Amino acid sequence: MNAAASDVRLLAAPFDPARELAAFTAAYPEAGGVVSFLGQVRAGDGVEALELRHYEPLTLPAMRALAERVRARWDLDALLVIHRSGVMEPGEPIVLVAAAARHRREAFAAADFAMDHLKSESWFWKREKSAGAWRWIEPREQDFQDIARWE
Amino acid sequence: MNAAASDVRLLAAPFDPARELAAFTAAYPEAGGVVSFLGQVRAGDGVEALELRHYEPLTLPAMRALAERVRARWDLDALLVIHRSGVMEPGEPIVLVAAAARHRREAFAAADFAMDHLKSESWFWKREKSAGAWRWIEPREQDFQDIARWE
Amino acid sequence: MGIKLVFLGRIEDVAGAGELTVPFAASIEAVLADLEPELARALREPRVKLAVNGILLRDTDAPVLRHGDEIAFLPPVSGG
Amino acid sequence: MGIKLVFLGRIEDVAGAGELTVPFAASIEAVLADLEPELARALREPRVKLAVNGILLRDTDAPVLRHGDEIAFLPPVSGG
Repeated sequence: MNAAASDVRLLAAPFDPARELAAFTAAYPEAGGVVSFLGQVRAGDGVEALELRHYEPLTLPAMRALAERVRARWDLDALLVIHRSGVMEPGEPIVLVAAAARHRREAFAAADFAMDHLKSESWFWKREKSAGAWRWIEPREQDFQDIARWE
Repeated sequence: MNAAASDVRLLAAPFDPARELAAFTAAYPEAGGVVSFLGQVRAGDGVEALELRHYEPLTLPAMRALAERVRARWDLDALLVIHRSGVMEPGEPIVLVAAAARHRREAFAAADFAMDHLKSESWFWKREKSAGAWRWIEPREQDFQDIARWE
Repeated sequence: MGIKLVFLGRIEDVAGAGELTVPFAASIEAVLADLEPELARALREPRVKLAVNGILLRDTDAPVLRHGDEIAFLPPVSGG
Repeated sequence: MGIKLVFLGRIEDVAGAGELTVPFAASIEAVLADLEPELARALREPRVKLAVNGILLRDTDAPVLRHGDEIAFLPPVSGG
């Protein structure tokens, strides 16, 4: 029913979001629009580093399953999901999601949905380093609210 | 109240969206997320070229006014709006909107709102060339529906 | 100096040109009255907005024109 | 071969390591009973999910363990 291509990657090393997005966009000239979300480690919060830990047997399969759900729900030409793991510094990209679609509204909704579910359901555990000390980040109430928008 | 920076441009020549987006993202490392929309001339519809005409005294001032409204409505670190005019070929970028914000939801909403209003309110007249003949594009009912979502 | 008319979108096709300079007349109605009927009809359509010297007119505006003014005729903009 | 335990998120801090291999026991309850009480308590928290060999368990699952099995303890994932 849905021939959209998905490109889902879990990377342990830095990536170049502009290059990834340019390649993605160029590959789907029949899509009228591409919506992307880039999340990066925020500078200026006193956070010296961020670490994302994953559990190999679950994390990537779950990301792929989410991509399938997104493709089934919206009429896309293609979906790109790239997520980092490991230690990152302020300004470094964490996640890039891009949805290419014939219609703008589908692309926005698909990228928005993918981000909400990636953030709240993905098998990533996050800790931050501030003043030299690492601290685990707990789940946020906001994420449950974000998810509830789609139900 | 809102110190967000806006970069609004109306260009008569091609631009490189990946380069623009990379520069924009790098300039706002304190933003946790950047949502972008890139619209390009669709390939594969039999459209040989697209032309966007504008009316100089109205088009750019209206784009700037829209950017002000977006900044006033959402808490952004920065907003980028680049729009082409003139003749474009399939695959060429038409419009790039990017919103950088501390919070993902603000960035998504701002970019989505900006696109809905750019498409339906901006002073652009569009014609397409198919089988060698140019044809003006009329307003779409979908655009009025898109706008109504925000009221 | 006359009055410069600017035609946008499909009105350009009706006018056969993107711009036209016509002899001075003191009101928009007087300018339209001197045009070819088909073009005048297209310009009077309710959905066509007008701008004088880059300022959009409200429906109730009936400005007194001056030599060298520019009137733009703006049909509904194209969709997404 | 024993049983390999994998600790994610803040459970890693409680355990003092990301992984631990313990002597074989036939059930998850038996594995937990042999651990230090503080760690066992953290692993039994209702919000901690379990996976055996990469397969997430439902609440009602009580699998019979085999030599070399890997049990992962998954606290709630971090937010946005």
